[in-house]
Parts: sequence; C-alpha cells; structure tokens
Amino acid sequence: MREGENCERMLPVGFCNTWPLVMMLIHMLAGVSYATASISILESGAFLIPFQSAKKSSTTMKADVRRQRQKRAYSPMLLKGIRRLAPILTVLIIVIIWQGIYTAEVYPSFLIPSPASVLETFVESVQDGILLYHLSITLQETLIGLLIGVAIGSSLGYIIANVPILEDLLSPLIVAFQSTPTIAYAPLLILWFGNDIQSKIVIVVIIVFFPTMMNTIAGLRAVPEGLRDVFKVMKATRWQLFTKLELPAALAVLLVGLKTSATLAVIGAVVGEFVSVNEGLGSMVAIARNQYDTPLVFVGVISLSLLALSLYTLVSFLEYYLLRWRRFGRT
Amino acid sequence: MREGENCERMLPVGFCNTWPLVMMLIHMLAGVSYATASISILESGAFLIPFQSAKKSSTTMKADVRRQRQKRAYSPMLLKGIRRLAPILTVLIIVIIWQGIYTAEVYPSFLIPSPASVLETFVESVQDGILLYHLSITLQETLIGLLIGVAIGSSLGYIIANVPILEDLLSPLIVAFQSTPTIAYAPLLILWFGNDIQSKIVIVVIIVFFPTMMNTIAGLRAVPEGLRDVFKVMKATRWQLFTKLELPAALAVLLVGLKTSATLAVIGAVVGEFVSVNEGLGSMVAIARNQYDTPLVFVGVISLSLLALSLYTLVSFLEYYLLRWRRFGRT
Amino acid sequence: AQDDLEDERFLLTFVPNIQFSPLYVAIEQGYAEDAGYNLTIEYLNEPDVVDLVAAGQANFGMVSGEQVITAVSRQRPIVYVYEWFQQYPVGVVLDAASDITQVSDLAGKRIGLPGRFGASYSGLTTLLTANDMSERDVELQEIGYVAPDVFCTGGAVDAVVVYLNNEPLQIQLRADAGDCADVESVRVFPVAESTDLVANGIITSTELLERDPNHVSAIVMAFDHGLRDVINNPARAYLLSEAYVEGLPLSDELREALNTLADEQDAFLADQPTREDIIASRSAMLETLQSTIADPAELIQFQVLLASINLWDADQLGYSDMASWEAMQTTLIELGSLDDAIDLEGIFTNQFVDETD
Amino acid sequence: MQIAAEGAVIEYAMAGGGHLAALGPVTFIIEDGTFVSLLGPSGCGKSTLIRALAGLEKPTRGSFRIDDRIVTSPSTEVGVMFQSANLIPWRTVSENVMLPLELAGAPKSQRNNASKRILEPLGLSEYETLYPGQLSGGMAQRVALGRVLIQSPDVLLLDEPFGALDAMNREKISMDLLRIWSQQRQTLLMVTHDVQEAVLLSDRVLVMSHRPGRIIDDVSVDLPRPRYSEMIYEPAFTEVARHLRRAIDRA
Amino acid sequence: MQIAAEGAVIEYAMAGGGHLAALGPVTFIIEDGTFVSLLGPSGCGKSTLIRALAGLEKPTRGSFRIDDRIVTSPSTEVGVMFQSANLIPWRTVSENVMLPLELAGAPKSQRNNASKRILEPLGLSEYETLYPGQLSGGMAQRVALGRVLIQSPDVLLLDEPFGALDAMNREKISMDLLRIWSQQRQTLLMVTHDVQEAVLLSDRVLVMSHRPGRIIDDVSVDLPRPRYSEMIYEPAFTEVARHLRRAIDRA
Ligand SMILES: Nc1ncnc2c1ncn2[C@@H]1O[C@H](COP(=O)(O)OP(=O)(O)OP(=O)(O)O)[C@@H](O)[C@H]1O
Ligand SMILES: Nc1ncnc2c1ncn2[C@@H]1O[C@H](COP(=O)(O)OP(=O)(O)OP(=O)(O)O)[C@@H](O)[C@H]1O
Ligand SMILES: [Mg+2]
Ligand SMILES: [Mg+2]
Repeated sequence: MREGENCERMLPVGFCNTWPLVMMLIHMLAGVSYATASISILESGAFLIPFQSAKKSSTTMKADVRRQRQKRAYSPMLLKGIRRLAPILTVLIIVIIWQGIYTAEVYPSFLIPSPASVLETFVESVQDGILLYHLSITLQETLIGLLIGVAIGSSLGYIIANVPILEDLLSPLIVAFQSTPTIAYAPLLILWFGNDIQSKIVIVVIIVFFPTMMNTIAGLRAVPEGLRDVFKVMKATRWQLFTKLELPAALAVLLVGLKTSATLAVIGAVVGEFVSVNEGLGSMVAIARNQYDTPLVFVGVISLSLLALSLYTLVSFLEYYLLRWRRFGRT
Repeated sequence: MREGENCERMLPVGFCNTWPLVMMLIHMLAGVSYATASISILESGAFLIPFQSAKKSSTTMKADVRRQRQKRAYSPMLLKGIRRLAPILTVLIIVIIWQGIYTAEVYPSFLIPSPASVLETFVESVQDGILLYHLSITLQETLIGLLIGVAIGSSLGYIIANVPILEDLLSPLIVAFQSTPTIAYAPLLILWFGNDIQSKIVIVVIIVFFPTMMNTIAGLRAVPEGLRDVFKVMKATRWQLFTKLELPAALAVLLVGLKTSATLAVIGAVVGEFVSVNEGLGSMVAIARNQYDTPLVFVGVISLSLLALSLYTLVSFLEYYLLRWRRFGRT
Repeated sequence: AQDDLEDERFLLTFVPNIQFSPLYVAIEQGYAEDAGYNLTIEYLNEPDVVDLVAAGQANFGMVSGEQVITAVSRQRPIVYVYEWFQQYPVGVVLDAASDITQVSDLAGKRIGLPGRFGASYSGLTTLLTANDMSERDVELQEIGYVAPDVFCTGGAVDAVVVYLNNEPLQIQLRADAGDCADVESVRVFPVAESTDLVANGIITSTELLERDPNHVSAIVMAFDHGLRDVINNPARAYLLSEAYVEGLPLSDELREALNTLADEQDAFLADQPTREDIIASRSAMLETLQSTIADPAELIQFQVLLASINLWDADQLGYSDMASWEAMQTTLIELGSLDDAIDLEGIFTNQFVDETD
Repeated sequence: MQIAAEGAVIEYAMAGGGHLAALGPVTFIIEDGTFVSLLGPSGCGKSTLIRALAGLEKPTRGSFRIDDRIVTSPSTEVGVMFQSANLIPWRTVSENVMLPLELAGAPKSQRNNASKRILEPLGLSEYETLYPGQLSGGMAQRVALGRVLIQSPDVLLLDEPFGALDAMNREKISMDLLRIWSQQRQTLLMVTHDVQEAVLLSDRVLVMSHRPGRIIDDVSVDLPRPRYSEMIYEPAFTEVARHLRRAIDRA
Repeated sequence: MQIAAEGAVIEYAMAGGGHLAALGPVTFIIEDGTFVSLLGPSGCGKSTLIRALAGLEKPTRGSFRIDDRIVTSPSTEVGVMFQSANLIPWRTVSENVMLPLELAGAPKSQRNNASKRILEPLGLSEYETLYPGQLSGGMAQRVALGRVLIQSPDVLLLDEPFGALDAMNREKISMDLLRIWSQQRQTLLMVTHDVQEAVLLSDRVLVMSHRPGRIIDDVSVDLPRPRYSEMIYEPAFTEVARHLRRAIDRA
C-alpha cells in the first residue's frame, strides 16, 4: 500500500499534503529535549490510534464517495483533487501575488522583499542552524505554555461550570488578569521568572487559559440533560461523569477552543520574546527588524505561521479522529 | 418598587452591584461620538427588552428560590447574598492583599505602589479629563474593532461551515495571518491606515476575528440534524435557516466566543497603541512607564481591566437574556 | 498665512517625552511655521521610522546613528542630516558602593540590557572593546526596557545599560528615597568617555535631499532653532513642552518658579553670555528649583531635560564627525549587524549645519 | 397528489465498512387523496421511506415520485411529521406550531389565529407558552402534529404520529385527523404500529417486510366512510385486521 | 423492594409566572416483587412520577420511599428506562448497553458477554457496532431497554418501554421481560398506554387522572402466572380490561 493512499484513509482530505511538511518541521526539532517529550506524547495519541482504525474507515470512505457521487453533479474525483491540493494551492496563490507585488514594485523591496531572497535567507538560516534553534525555543514555549494553559483553563472552566458562584467571584479577577497589557507586568515577570523561557511560558499560559476556560464552560453547559440523567441514575462517580460524559460531550466545543488557543499560544510566545528579546522566533524577528533585514523578518514570520499552522493541523487531526462518530448517522 | 429589587428580577444575581459601576463608567463617555452610538445600540438591545419581561420572570424567581430551598441544606438567602456581593468581595480581597503586600514591603513601591496613591492618581486623572479621554479612544477602538471583527469572523465562519473546501483553502492563510506578530506588519499598517485609531482597529479586528470564526463554525456544526430536517422540509430559505435556526442554535457557543473576543479586543487595542503611541489607555500606560510613574501605570491597567470587564459583563447579560429558555425544563 | 502652510510629518521614537522638547519648541515658537510648514509629530518604533522615511511616507525622522548605517546597508535610501545628540547617550550604571570602579571591573559581572540589539547593545560593545574586553567577559541579561526596576529590586543584575539622560536620574531618585535595594548613589560609565560614536539625529530620504534641499534645510533650521532655545532656556522649553508631554510634572508652584526663571533667563541671554555662562546658568536654575520645590519627583523631568541638554550641547550643533561614524561602523561589524564596511560618505551630510553657523 | 416509488433502494454507509441496506427495493403508487397506512417491523425502513419521500434521503437505486416530479429535494406541498418530535427548544409551543406559517411569511394575526385553532383540538391550549423542555412526551408529539397540520399541505407524511399517546387521546386525535383529511382530501401516508388504527383510518394498508423493507402486502380497506370508533366490532373490520395480523406475522 | 409515595406533589416553575402542578398528590405502596403498570392520559405526570422515584425530581410536598429510604437521590438498586432513549451518541450500541457495567467497574470480558446476552433477544445482535445516529426509533428504544436490563436492579422503572415498537416486537419483547421478571422478581413499575399489555403483564394496574395526576383506580389482575399471549381472549382478562377502559374514560 502506498504512503499516500494510506494517509487518505486516515486523515481528512487535504491534510495528506501538508502533513509531511509539518512533520518534517517538527521532526527537525527531535533533538530538543522538551519539545521531543511533548511531541512524542502528541504523536502517540494522535498517530497510533488512527493506524488501528485505518482498516475500518477505508471502506467507509469508499461508500461515502459513492454516495457523494449520487448527490453532486460534478465529478467527485475533481473535488477530491481540489481538496487535496487546497492548502498547496493557497500557498501558491500567495506566492504568485507576492511575486507580482514585488515585480510591479508596488512597495519598495525593503518593505516587501522578493520571494527568492526570502527563500535564500530561509535556506541559509536553516543551514547555519539559527532558524531551527529559535524555532525549537518558540516551540517549547508554545507547547509547554499550551499544555499548562489548557490544563489550568479547562480545570478552572470545569470548576466554574459546576460551582456557578465561582464565576461571580472569579470573573473580575480573570478578566482583569487577561486584559492587563504585558508591559505592565513585565518587571514582575522578569523578577519572578527570569528572562528565559519560563517568563514566556507564563505569558502563553495567561493568553491561552481564557479561551480554553470559556469554551470548557460552554462545552459543559451544552451536555444534554437527558444524558446527565442517565449517568445520575446509574450513580456514576464525579470522575466517571467527567470522563465518560462531560468530556466527550464537550469535546467538539473544547477542540475549537484548543484550535484558538494553539494559535494564541504562538502569539503569546512571540509577545514574551519581545518583552525580553533573547531567543526564539519572536526575538529573531525583533532583531532582524532592528537590523533592517526584511528577508529574515519574513523568514521568521513564515516560520511562526508554519508553527501555528502545524499546531492547528494537529488539533484538526485530533478532531477528525475524536469526532468520527459524528460522520455516521444523524445526530 | 425599589431599584435593587427590580434589578434582581431582571439580571443574573451578582450583576446588580457591578452594573451601576460599569454603566457609570460607560456613561461618563457619553459625549464621545462613536462610543455613544455603539453603546446606545447595545443599550437598546440589552436594556429595553429585559424591562418588558421583568414582570414575567419575577414570579419565576420566587418559584426557583422555593425549589432551591428544598434542594439545599444551607440558607438560600445567605447564598443569594454571597452571590450579590461576589464581585465586590473579590475586589475587596484583592485590595486587601495588595495593601498587605505594600505594607509588608514585599516589593519596593515603584513596583507595587500603595492602593491609596493609585486611588489618588485615579481621581486626579479623572478630574483633569485625561483618563476619560484615553478611555474613550480605547473604547472606540475596541468596540469598532470588535464589531468589524465579529462581523468578519462570523461571516467567514458561516461560509466555511457551509463550504468545507474553503476551510482547506483558507486555513493556512487565516492561521498565518493570525500568528504574524504585529511588529512585522507595523510599517505596512501605518502606511495603509495611518497611525490613528484606524490602524488600531485593524489590529483588534485581526485578533478578534479568529476566535469568533472558530466558535461560529463550532456553533453551526452543533445544530441538531433533526432540527435542520424540520426547516428543510418546510423549505426555509437560506436566510430563514440562518436567522431562525442556525443563529439561535449556535448562540450559546457564539456568545462564549464573543466573551473571549471582547477581552481579546481590549488586548488588541493596547497592542496597537504600543506600536504607535499617541492616544488611548495603552499609550497612557506606555508614557507613564516611560516616566516611571507606577501609580499611573496601575490606573491605566485597572481602567483597561474595567473596560474588559464591562464588555464581558455586557455579553454575560446578553447571554442571560438570550438563553433564558434554557432555564425552563430539560434540554 | 495658515493656508500656505505645507503639512509635514516628523517621526519620533518611543513615546512623548521631555527629551523631544527641541521639536516641541520649534513648533510652539512658530519656527516651523515661519519656514512654511505645519509640523505634526508621530511616535513609532525606530525601524518603522526609518522604513516610513525611506518609503517616502514621511520626510523626516529622528533615529540613532547605528540604525542609519544598518538601514543604509540594507538598501534604505536615507541620509542623516543633523546630529542632534553630540554625545552618545548610552552608558552603564551601577552601585557607587560596589567594587566596580572602572570599566574593566565589569568582567564577570551580570549586566542587564534591553536585548542584543539597538543603541544600548552597540554602546556596551564599544565600551567593552575600548577597554579591551568583549561580550564574552561579562554576563549579559536581556531584561527589556525595565532597567531601573530590575536594578533597584536588587539581586538580578550588577549593572544595567541605560540612556544616560533618564534612567540614572530615576535610579538616583529611588536611591534617595531609600527605595533602591542597598544603593545609595550610582556610578555611571558613559560610552562617550571612551569612544565618540555617532548618536541620534535627523534623517530624511535621499530622494528629498536631491530634489528639494531647501525643504530639508528649512526643517533642519527650524529644529536647530528650537534646539538652541532649549539649550539656552530650559525653563521656557519645559513650559512649552507641556502640551506635548502628558503627565509632565507641573504643579502651580513649579509653573510659577519656571516662569520666573524663564523670564530671568531671557534677560540674561540678552547680554550675549558665553557658552560657559549659559552652562552655569542652567545649573543655577536647578539649584533654585530644588530650593523652592520640596518633592524631588516633581523635578525629575526637568533634570532629565538638563541631562539631555548636556548630551546635545556642543560648539557646533548638528555637526557629525566622520570618525564617530567610522567608530560606529567598526562596532557594528564586530557585532555582526553589518557584514562589510559600507561607504560612509553618502550616508550623512553636514551641509545644513554649515548654513546655520 | 400522487406518491410513488419505483424500485427504490436506500443504503447507508457504515462505520465498520460496507453498507447497510435500509430499504427496498420498493415499488408502489398511492393515488391522490387516499389515506394509506404503513405497517412493518421495527428497523425495516419505514422512517427511511418517509424521509426519502420528503426529499431528505436520496435513493441509492430507483426513484421516488410525487405527481410527476422525481423527488430530489423537499417541497412545500409535502408536510412531514418525524418520528421524534424535533421541536425547536427556544420556541414556545405556539411559536413552534406557527413556524411553517412564519416561514411562509403569513402575517402575525393570521399565525396566532391558526395556532389557536390547531392547538385547541390537540388539548394544548393551556400550554401555549411552555417551552419544549417543559412538555411531556405525548404533549411534544401533539405539538409536532399541530405543526404539520397547520401547513395544510397536499401530501401528509406522518411517522408514528400517535406513538406516545394514551388510548383516549389517540382515539380522539386520530378521529380529528380523519375529519381534517376528509375535508381536505390530502394524500396521506402514515406509519403506525397499531393494526386497528391502520384499518380504522385508512383506505389502504401497506405491510413491509423485515429490513431491508419491501412491500409484502397491500390491503384495501373497504369500510364505508365516515368511519367511527365502533366500527372495530364490525365483521368487515375484523376480517381485514386479522388478514393484516397474519401478514405481519409472516413479515 | 417496596416502592411508596405519600401525599407526593410535584410542581414546576413556569416562564409565565406561577407554577404548574405536574403530579399528585399521589399515595400508594407497591409491594416487593410485584409487576405494576401505570396508565394515564398524556401529560398527567407519569414520567414525572418515574423520575421522582428515580431520585431525579424532588417532591414539592410529601415524599417517595424505596423500602425505608426516603428518595432524595438516585440509587444503584433502581434501574430507570426513560421515555426517550437517551443513548450516548458517541458510543456504539454495545458500548451503550455495557455502560452500567462499565460504571460499576465490571471487567471487560464480563461486559462483552453480558452485552451479547442482552442484545440477542432484543434482536440487536446484528447492530452492535452501529452508533445511535444510525438506529431507527424502535431500535434505539430496545437498546435503552437493554441498558437497564443489564444492570439487574432490584427495582425497575420503565417509562413506555415498548412505545416505538411494532406489534410483533412488542409482544415478543414484553414476554421476554416477563420471563426475566419472573426469574428475578424485581419490583417493576411500567408506564404504558396499552391496556391489554398492562393487564397481560401486571399484578396490578394503577390509573391516573388528568394533570395533576392522582391515582383514580387501582386494579388487581388475578390471572394465573405464567402468562401467555392467548390469555387476552379469556373472560377474566376481558373483564379487567373493560374495567380499566372505563376508568380511563373517566380520567
Ligand atoms: N443515518 C443512518 N445511517 C445508517 N443507518 C441508518 C441510518 N438511518 C437508519 N438506518 C438504518 O436503516 C434501517 C431502517 O431504519 P428506519 O429508521 O427507516 O426504520 P423504521 O422502519 O422506521 O423502524 P422503527 O419502527 O423502529 O422506527 C435500520 O436498520 C437503521 O439501522
Ligand atoms: N421540566 C419541566 N418543567 C415544567 N413543566 C414540566 C416539566 N416536565 C414536565 N412538565 C409538565 O408536567 C406535566 C406532566 O408531565 P409528564 O412528562 O410527567 O407527563 P406524562 O404523564 O409522562 O405524559 P406523556 O404520556 O405524554 O409522556 C406536563 O403537563 C408537563 O407540561
Ligand atoms: Mg421509524
Ligand atoms: Mg411521559
């Protein structure tokens, strides 16, 4: 069985092309301690299980396609082809527009450099290891911050959803905490957490926990009462109620929160790296900007986008797998 | 009928005490053109309608309380009292801790000034009009950015939820857009939008639209198929399907997205005000920091928190009203 | 006359600040208008200032010298036309009671700086190099723009790299209040004492310089006029800056004192005093104020202004020296910010300075 | 309007691979204005058939017709009552019942009148302002019935409309339905599990086999109209009922 | 175990103010090991009664007892089947049926065996791996029944367990239930709308009035056990059924 085929059976169409890229990106960092640990957890969760269910879903997809054929006038092969190529197509279009802007000299090249010069800088900074170094730092900050932030946000959300008075008590605190600009507490941050990755992780945690918390509350409130009754009359323990009902029922909303959080985590890491500029992609961008090295700024920005995109893709992938029951029958 | 009583019948317990504060804050800005317009829309939507339904719900609350009495061992009056005082209690606790830290000289006063000096600075900056001026600027940026961002985010979410191929096409673009650090596009931003409120609004829009979009998609995907079938067999138009089914069904999740967005909007405005410092609370904080005027920094930060909190409260209030059907019967 | 005025954007860095009083005075006293321009001021990050001037979106900006070299090396078509800071404004601050008495004592110490970029990094590197050291001999800590806070909380760093006209005063103020760890007074190692580096000045685009040198000259001269006014009469300048710098300390008491001082100074200037006399008059001003104003925090911004003036004042305002450019370029190459030496001839001009004298 | 199926088969994709044959092949024609009941074992495809005629499911093979139109999408001429009540949870009882009129753009006063007129015989007048979460199972089903009746469509597809009702209500409301039908003479296809009910109400009863359901019996009920409850004791009735019960036993 | 209600009343808060009396006052005692059916008009409070006995609703006045315990919360000794199937949508049929065992911590193999054993007589063996969204109404109801039977509780509360089933399945599965009950002799309270079914299965039938439902009739069924379908033609049966039907007509 060829690689590609296998992929399509397991993954939402469209992922099969971006995934190798993303995985390559992530695997390049395999040497980095923290990152590796975090990723291998994600991998074990997100990769092994779909393999086990690969056989099951393959035939389903065929049936899906057959039904699709009856429903749509246009060729499903064409459609599938477009979906597979979609992300690449988008990137291609962006690059073409970009090249167009450059060639037409709409903006001076120090504002919008040529794609070629950015690619060149990209290759250079990969070769001398700088890009991967900074990427690994930001990746660590993002992943660790995301894990902690999601843990705090979802626990707090869980508690608030169950003890509504806490919402009244805590919301002023939480919203205030969330809306305080980073520079206002930057001195305390550096005082308490130093100027390396810890302080950045804290910023990621602060930005990430809020949407996670809110979506947890929304998810838990959406659990149908009828299902709660079923668990109640079976005398489920709190923990069983949580793991077997609330978590799976809230999952759709939680995963959306996670998609938002993952992207915000990258922003948070960058904000932190601007506060005390030393390492990480944000710092790289800040320094490149200060050195008027626009191609390097672009390389940094593109790397950040790829990082955010791979986290987003990871969650989409998780979503596709965890919510597979939704694809069968009416809900 | 006394003010307080009336309030309790209309609002979630706990709001009755914070609301006047928030309203006072907002009304202080009544002279400001944009803000007034935006607020009066919010007011007309959020204020008039609950008045009409005040009579209805009053008796219900009584019944609620009666049922509660049977359910809980501890006094419902006490509980209600605590809920009413909750936000004030929290603020009180924070101030006490703060004063404690100050008195114990845990941190030098330039890091943590005394509550008294902050209050004094607060009163001064209110008196000379500076605070309200900056607040009104930030409020404008936040509200306009929020409106535009929510409009774009929810429309995009609506389109993507209906045309899944667009998710594949657009997600790289959107995530990239979202994760690009502001400093990287700051020159272009100023080039295109100048350095007054427009460019800040753009930043708010960028940060706000993503969570809105994601929650719109999640909300729309959660609309029960059975209800869709009902509308389908009645040949509802796309617009009817949207206004009469999808929007109300997705509302719970949308409102959570809005709570997150409202808070993020404030952050976005501040980020923008740091990029080009001229007016707004973020600028005020930046200038105060530059002058090492820590009490003023605190005043700015607290005002930002209040701003975020009042937006949050506004949405909570909307939520309480729009989702009132949830409080009756099983779902 | 208002209708004939041409709109002109002048881009400054950071935030509104008493240090920018020369420009405020140039506007308030009508020097810009006299030259035919309606000046508006915007505050942006330094690279944004450079790029917007280079892109022709604004004609003038104020940036530090090393930014000009780096930017020109990266194809930004800008020229440096007026050296505003005659002395490089960066230095290292530390506890006067510490065992660090000369720059070489910094070896092995922890030095805080915003980050490995910008004027403070160039300045520190130059200072170390001039004393036969390098970055490897010290322990750098990237702490962002919170130097006084980190320094005064104690324990985290032994010294901080700062702008000489502001932070040392803030730190001293805290030290005087007993609020800065064990520090009672501070010692400063200015970079300028060991090396003359090109510092902040006015930039414009090469295109404008070629197309309309009179335009450039008019703005530069207006600024020059403002600068001279500030140097000569800081009390007046302080009062004129009120509208520009929000939160500028100005109690009724201080305002009254400054007004008196400003009037007295005008009278004093009418006698054509020497530069030395003027320097002395500025010190006298501060003493007078200190004797009338009780709260030292009330005077801190005025002190910042005086400290800034010390960095601006020179025999020939606006003039920049090739040697200072070369020294800066050497530092940048050492830092790796610059790959190869560039032609420094075209990157600055003193042509407008000569006119003013 | 005439309803017809021509060799229609419906299959669903399954998680475990392969597909599940839910219905057919079925072929039948139901003439305009007839009242037809559909009997069949649980899971045989009755609801699937109703949904397909409503334009919500596409046949894997064969086709469904309403008059001369091949069914590809829903139509306003067809009113559907689903097996589950599917009430809109944020709308009160009367708002739920009014929904079809609202979608059709009827003026408010007309909607209100129609809603009152419909709710009264269903015994729901008292409960107009309740939300669906506050209703009993049978009440919800009656609201759903009201919602489809208010449309006055030419074709009525009812999936177990009285399943959650007690005997009394069932009898009363089915006779009400019969009255409405005899006035308007829609084409009516009703799924039911109650043989007596099927015979009492219908012109014709179709019996389906086990999954995938095919039509295994097609019985005309030649009792005179108007029908009344006591007819169940008539020999003609008992005969048809006995015939059907045997057909079902074989299904 | 004995089930009892003592002057129990249940009222709900309403959106329009005031409250809605849903049940009672009701007073009854159901002795240990008896099979009791509950008949009553739609909306009279039958489901409310079941939910209250299950510990999900609190009486506004009066109390419910199970043995000597006042019911304040659910208990594992009580198995409940709700009026709506309430299946967990992300669990397959067998995973749904196994849920109670899973929560009780039974080992996997035991769960699997029990699930197979339960699903077979319900005619669901073929559908083990389907998700609830893929089931017909009757199938879902059978899964819900399987889920409560697998618990083997001492008290069974069944709210219209056969409402969505065709006549054949209804008869077969109700006889299966009777068999299980006669082996285990739980106390069983079943809501039904089918008078014949009530008589055929029960020791005793309670009839409720219109809302707020009170017990207006309490009929013992003195037919010998084991019961079989053909008993419906026996005079003793017909008499009880006729009596009940009259009671219902008065309700
Ligand atoms: N969305 C679906 N996906 C897969 N299978 C389905 C789906 N809907 C129904 N089925 C299957 O199709 C068959 C027929 O279902 P249908 O709901 O039509 O039965 P029914 O005759 O209405 O039964 P009941 O009397 O129990 O309601 C069943 O076996 C069911 O499992
Ligand atoms: N959560 C609730 N809130 C308010 N009223 C309710 C609620 N649940 C039920 N009711 C009301 O209580 C009454 C009894 O409802 P219940 O569900 O017990 O009826 P039932 O006898 O089971 O009827 P059916 O045979 O139709 O299922 C009904 O009038 C209903 O409107
Ligand atoms: Mg069905
Ligand atoms: Mg019921």
